Amino acid sequence: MTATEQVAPPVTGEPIVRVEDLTISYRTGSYRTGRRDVPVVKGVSLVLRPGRVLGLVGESGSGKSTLARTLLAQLRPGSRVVGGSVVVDGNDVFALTPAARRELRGGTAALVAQNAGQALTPSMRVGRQIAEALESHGLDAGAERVLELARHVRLPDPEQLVRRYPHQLSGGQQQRVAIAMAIAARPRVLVLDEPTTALDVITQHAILRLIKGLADELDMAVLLVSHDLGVVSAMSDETAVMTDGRIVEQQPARDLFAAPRHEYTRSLLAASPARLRPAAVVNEPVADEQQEIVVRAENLVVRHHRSLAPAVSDVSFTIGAQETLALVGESGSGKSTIAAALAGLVPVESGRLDLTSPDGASDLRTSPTRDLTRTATSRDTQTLRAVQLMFQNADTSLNPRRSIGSAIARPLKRFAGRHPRAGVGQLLAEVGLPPAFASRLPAQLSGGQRQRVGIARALAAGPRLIIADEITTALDVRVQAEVLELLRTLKDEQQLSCLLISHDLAVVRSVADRVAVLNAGRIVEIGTAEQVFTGPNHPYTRQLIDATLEPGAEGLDEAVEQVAWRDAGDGWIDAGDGHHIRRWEQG
Amino acid sequence: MSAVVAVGRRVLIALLTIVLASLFVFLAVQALPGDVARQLLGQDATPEAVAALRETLGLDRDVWSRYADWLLGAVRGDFGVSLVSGAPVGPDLLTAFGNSLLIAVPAVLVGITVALLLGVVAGVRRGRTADTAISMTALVLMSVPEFMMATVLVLLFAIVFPVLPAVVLRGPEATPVELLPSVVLPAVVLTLAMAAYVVRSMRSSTIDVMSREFVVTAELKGLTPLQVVRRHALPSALLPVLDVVALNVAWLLGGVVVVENVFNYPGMGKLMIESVHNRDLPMIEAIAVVSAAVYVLCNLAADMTALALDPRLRTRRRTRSRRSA
Amino acid sequence: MPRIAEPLSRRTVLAGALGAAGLGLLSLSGCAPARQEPTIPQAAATGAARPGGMLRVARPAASAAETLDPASSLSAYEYLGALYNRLVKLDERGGTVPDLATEWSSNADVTQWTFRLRGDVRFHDGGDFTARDAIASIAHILDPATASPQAGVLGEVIDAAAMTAPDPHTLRFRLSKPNAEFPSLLAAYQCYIVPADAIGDPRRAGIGTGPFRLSSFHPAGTGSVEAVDDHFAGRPILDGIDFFSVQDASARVNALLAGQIDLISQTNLDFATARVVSASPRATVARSENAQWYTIPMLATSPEFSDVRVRRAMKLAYDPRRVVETALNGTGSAGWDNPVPPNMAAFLDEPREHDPDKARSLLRQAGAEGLSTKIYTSSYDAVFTPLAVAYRDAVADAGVRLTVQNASSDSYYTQVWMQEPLMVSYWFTGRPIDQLLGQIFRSGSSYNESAWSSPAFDAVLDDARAETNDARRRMLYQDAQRLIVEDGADMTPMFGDRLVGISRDVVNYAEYGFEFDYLSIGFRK
Amino acid sequence: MTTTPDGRSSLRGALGGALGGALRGSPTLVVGLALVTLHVLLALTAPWTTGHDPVVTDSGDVLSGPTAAHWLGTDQYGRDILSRVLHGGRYALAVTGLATTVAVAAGTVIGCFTAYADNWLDEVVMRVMDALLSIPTVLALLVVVTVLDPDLWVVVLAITVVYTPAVTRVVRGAARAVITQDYVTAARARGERAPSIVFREILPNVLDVVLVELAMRASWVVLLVATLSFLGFGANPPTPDWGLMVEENRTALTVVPLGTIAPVVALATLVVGLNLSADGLSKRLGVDRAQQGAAA
Repeated sequence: MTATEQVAPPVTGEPIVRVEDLTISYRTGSYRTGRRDVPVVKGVSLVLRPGRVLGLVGESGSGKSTLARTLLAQLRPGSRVVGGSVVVDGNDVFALTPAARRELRGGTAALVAQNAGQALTPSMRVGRQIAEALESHGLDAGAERVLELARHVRLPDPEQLVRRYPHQLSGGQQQRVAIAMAIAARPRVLVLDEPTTALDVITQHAILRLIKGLADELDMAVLLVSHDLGVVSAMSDETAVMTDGRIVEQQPARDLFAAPRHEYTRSLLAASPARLRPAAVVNEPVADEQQEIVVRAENLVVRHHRSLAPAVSDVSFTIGAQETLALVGESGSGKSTIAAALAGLVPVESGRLDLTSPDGASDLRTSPTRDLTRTATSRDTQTLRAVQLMFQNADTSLNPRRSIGSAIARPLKRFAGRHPRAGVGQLLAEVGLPPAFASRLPAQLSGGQRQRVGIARALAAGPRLIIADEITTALDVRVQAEVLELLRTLKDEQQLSCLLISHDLAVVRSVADRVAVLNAGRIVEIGTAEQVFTGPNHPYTRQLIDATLEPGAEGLDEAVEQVAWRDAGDGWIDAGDGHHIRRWEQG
Repeated sequence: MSAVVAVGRRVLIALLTIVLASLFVFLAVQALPGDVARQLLGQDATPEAVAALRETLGLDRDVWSRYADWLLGAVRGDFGVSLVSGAPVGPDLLTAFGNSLLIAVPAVLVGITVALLLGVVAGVRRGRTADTAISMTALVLMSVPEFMMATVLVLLFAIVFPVLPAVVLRGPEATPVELLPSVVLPAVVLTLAMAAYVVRSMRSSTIDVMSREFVVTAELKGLTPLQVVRRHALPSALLPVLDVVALNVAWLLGGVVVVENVFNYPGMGKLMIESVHNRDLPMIEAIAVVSAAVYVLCNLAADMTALALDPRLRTRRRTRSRRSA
Repeated sequence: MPRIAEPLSRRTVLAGALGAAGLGLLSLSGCAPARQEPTIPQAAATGAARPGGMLRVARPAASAAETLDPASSLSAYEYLGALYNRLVKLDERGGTVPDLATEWSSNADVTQWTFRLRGDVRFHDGGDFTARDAIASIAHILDPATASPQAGVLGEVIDAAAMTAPDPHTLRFRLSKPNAEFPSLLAAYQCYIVPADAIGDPRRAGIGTGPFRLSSFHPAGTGSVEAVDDHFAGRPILDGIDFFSVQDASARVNALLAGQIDLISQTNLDFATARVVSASPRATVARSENAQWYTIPMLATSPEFSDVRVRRAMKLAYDPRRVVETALNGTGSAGWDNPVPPNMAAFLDEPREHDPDKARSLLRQAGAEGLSTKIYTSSYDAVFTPLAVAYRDAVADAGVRLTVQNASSDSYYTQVWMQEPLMVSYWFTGRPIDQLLGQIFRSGSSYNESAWSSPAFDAVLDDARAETNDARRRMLYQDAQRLIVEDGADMTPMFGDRLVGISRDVVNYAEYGFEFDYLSIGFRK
Repeated sequence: MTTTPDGRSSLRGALGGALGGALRGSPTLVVGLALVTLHVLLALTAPWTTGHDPVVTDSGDVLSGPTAAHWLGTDQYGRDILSRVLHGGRYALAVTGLATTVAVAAGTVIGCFTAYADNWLDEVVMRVMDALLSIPTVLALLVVVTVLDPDLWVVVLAITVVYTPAVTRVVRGAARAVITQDYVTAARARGERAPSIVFREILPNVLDVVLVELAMRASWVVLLVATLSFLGFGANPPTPDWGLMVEENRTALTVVPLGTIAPVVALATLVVGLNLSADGLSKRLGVDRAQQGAAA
């Protein structure tokens, strides 16, 4: 605890949870290599008080989740408490009898985990799962009480919903069920372990508001664990920053975001995309009439299966030379489908999708226009080369059994005809990796490094257009910043066009020239980044922007969920300078 | 896709599987050296006599037309007449099948139940004494051929301590009640041979499920370990084991040859060996169809159980045929 | 059918394969005997039997199509002797002795035979036995539709019209050519007599004049016979016999060891199994001496063995005594390539020489030095493979290199027999001398497994048949044996004792000439 | 991992990587592989270590117990049991190695291609495989071995016919999971041809499943080969083979217990070794074994 710059928290009521000098280590290794204890939590102390929210931020692997779960006396297999104590409601949780521990779990302290889809038992109706939480603490688990809880967490149509199975619920509904389970026995401590990470921004907003309301109403002490600075900023009374198993800074939230003291906190805040914005604005939006068009989509319709509704319908857009077009929208809005169609991975049902060559460009000699409605198997080499993909998940985008070098060499040989050995080294250098990495396997690289390799692989082909599909979603905020910066630099250097897909408006705002907002397979608004972020907006865009939480945010905007609209036929509102908004009606 | 279409598709696929299996067996038996005519007439038969019998039995016709004839008959429920006994194939096969069920059903009921139970115990108590004992026993049982098991059991319970019959003396004409004492040892061998695989697969599946987030959530709800295992872990842990169970049950009915021969048990496995020996094509075909049907039914039952255990399967629409990027 | 005829032509797919694998675990604990001499009993127990009792017999069924028609190639062999009688039967030395016929005689040139039949015999259904039934039974054998294995042998000398009945108890045969051994041909086990009006009526199958009448019969299943109180030869000791069909040889042994049955029929226990059975408290082994006649036919039409010098070398090269020792652990006697069992009256006792060097030089002369070929075997009989291995080792001295090739037992007699140049095979002994030589060695006869064809041999055989002087006829048969040993294409390395598994409670078991002694077998007092 | 300078890495390298990673620190795997290796070594060196020809008979010394000359005694034809057990390993390992490799290789290639094809071809192949699977193993083996004379290659062929469909199903399942990965998508977006995608992208990533499958199938094949020999469909006498030895000696258990017990112990230890290897591999490689516990 030496490096901690800790300020005594303001005393507001007796602490319900007291963690003192807690050290947890994880046993690793084997018989042969010898077992080693690796500490994952190092001498952490904190207190929780009723009615207060403590936010715990940190990057993955910082130990924040391990710490949080000790409040329910949970340790991962292989972990053990080396020193210190966790006292909840006066009891040392690791000294409890099995029966008392069960009473603690769900009774005194309850947990809401990250992914409710995985945290709910798939074979059990959700009502039954809520009832169980009551039963196990000797409470009335009658149908009426279950419905009451369901209403409490504002589940729509609770009578119907409690009879469903988890998979029949949306992500937000699942998380509401998980919350209902958690508060069923009126616990005094609520542990939230990344409660909204898997959710869309609008749903996230709603869930956070629910939690906040319940915490106040039930006077619970809340520990909110998140890697998302915006969420923690908006929710917590007090914020602790954790890295490498230690809490390095703890302050009232407002103070911490306004004036971070620890170097690490400062670097975190500096990396958040919102802080990158000023740099992005330097990028002159190129809305020039003369500008060359690289990709033109007209009335594009894509359907995954005959029996399904179109995933993308009536989508038109253009991407100019050296321009970055961002597609934003919730999951299922069709943005990845558009990317797949561009890359020739799904067949286009109707509409036009063209790749246009700049005059005299050597790579498209025969005809200036290439038809991108063809799938990859029937595209010619030059077309294949011109469009390159980058993926969201660095873990799965590289073949784990092939070296970095071979991943980059393949497109080099296939498209560029460059000498692989020299080319690989050069490309690695371009993305900021040492050439020696060529012989490594993806597993030997960090997430950020792998994402850099993904970029190098895309560049190896010498493309005209790169498609970046949620490329930073899985990354910690500081790495995300580095990768975005790299992408921007390379794009400028090599004069590429880019289709950026992201659900994170902060990221979009930091790098995109123009933005298209997708909803249910249709574009509802398209314009320059500046136009879209300043408005006027389609209500859906507005909702998205309002729901986005940025570091420093205080509280949650109540207006977000109240927007209701529906499409008003096929007209567009022209807001000028290429800013188009789909007509809507209040509904 | 509507439920009717889905079920119809399943049934069609099942039928297709059975027909294909019967075709493969038909073609393979064609390739067997020697034929039933020679087998029936013995070694001193004149070539003329053999040729005459071949003609009578229709063996001189081309393979495909014979298969087509057989298939048409089978569709109408007529599986033909045994080339050896001259009697319709159906009743004999039915008796043998029934007898096989007599040893297989107890083996399945007891074996699967006990195996699943032991598998769960081993999985939940991973690394403890109970797990070690169960896993080691399963490993040993998997490593000893079943004829060895059968032999040792016969030696112990029929010869050294003659409490059970060593072999079945009455043939296919025996009634189930007469067979009853003889059922014990074969059923025990089958149970042991099969249970080992189910135990191991249940164990690893339990271990897998016990580490899932929803089991952790159930624990953190304050449920007792028994409640966690029974209500939360078990349904999901059973899912991957279903296929293993289905394959084992199908194996049990089709592959009891060794056991049935050791005990001279008048079941389908023994009938199968005899029919292959006699080149009794109609009987082999009927056996193949019954075995394939059992296989298909077991898989269907596994799917149905999976449907009952996993509500996700009940409502999931047909997965998109093309992968989306 | 060669082996004993049909009864042994049984699938043995799994025979000798499954099951008995732990037969003697019980004595495992304290047992590490160094070398024990074989302790297999020499003969079945004899002594006073207590009247009554049901004998339980395990047998391998011929086929699901097996039948009680004695003429058929698919007859259920064990039932036949219990249910029926023949006109004549064979004694242990191969002599022909009375059964339903009391006496017989021929004319001077042995072309006409007259049999005097018993007058006190009734069929199980109450009908009297007369010559008419005998004629019908033999005519049934001769009927091509029956496809009887004995049809060829009898058809050579008689047809249906050659039989007459001067009176109800006299039967006369007019032969198409002389045959001094004709009565012995009627001792074949297809020649059981059934009621004339029961032939072709499946509902009346099983009616005969034998010491037992049929109670039940399921093809390839169980069956039962019960004693006939007023049988002409006396009431059997037993009350009845239960037959059980057990296909797997080891399962039969297990059933015996477990006390579920009293006798294993048609199963020659291998030496090791016999040791276990004879050590059992419930069961023991009865020897049927020289009951199995093992042969190694060399296909005379094959390129390898068409040269008589090669065939002679193959014989000279090995010492049958060594083969008996290795393959049978001494439970048999050396054959010296003479197919006639030593206990038969007509046996020629002139062992051939054993000379590997001579064999080598003969091979050299024939241009087949260092002969290398396959010898086929299968699990059809427990001794086949030991015999093949022992023979292979025995001829190695003469530079003959053989590879033992195991063939599937269920197609052994359809795919290998009479097709591959070299294989091991066997017959049951108990054929009368003329039938033995004529059926298996005569040119073109159906059981001639080596396809050997010798006009000299055929002529000697014809002469013997026509010879009425018993002593001279025997000399001719011995000449025939000499020809087989010297020129023949069949090797007879050995005669094996059949080791029969039997309960220790059973006494007076005897089996020869394809028939049990059903009258005196019984349980110990 | 063997990586050539230009970044090309071989399949062998991938395999070595998978195996090497797996070996580190798994006692189960180490014990399993040690047992298998021991068997391989004993089998390889058998001609020089035993001092007796496994097929030479000696009628003067049958059914002996352990003696100085014959450590495990002799069988009923006077052959040295130790020598036969050690030589028997040669046959068992040869057939198992060949049959398993062929079946797993065939199943792997078919499984990968059909999974990638994901069209009518996939449907047809899987229907055929399903039909083959629905035929009882013993019936299939019996028919194949009876059609052709039983020798080593026929046994290998028979086992291939029986096991290829099962392997195909398992590998296809694994390959379908791989196909959804982005690196396969990337290859498709590059317009790579099917063989390139299958061999470069899919195959190396199902190798872990294939390795486990190989070890597990091998354990079944050892048992199956022994059973076949035991039934008289496998090795030809006097070939020293464990199944055959049990068949030949089981009745002499009272007289020479080692004649039966020695080959059974040899057989069981090899099967245990293969099973432990499969266990260890699946644990280390993270392959879900629950799906693969199906019986032979």
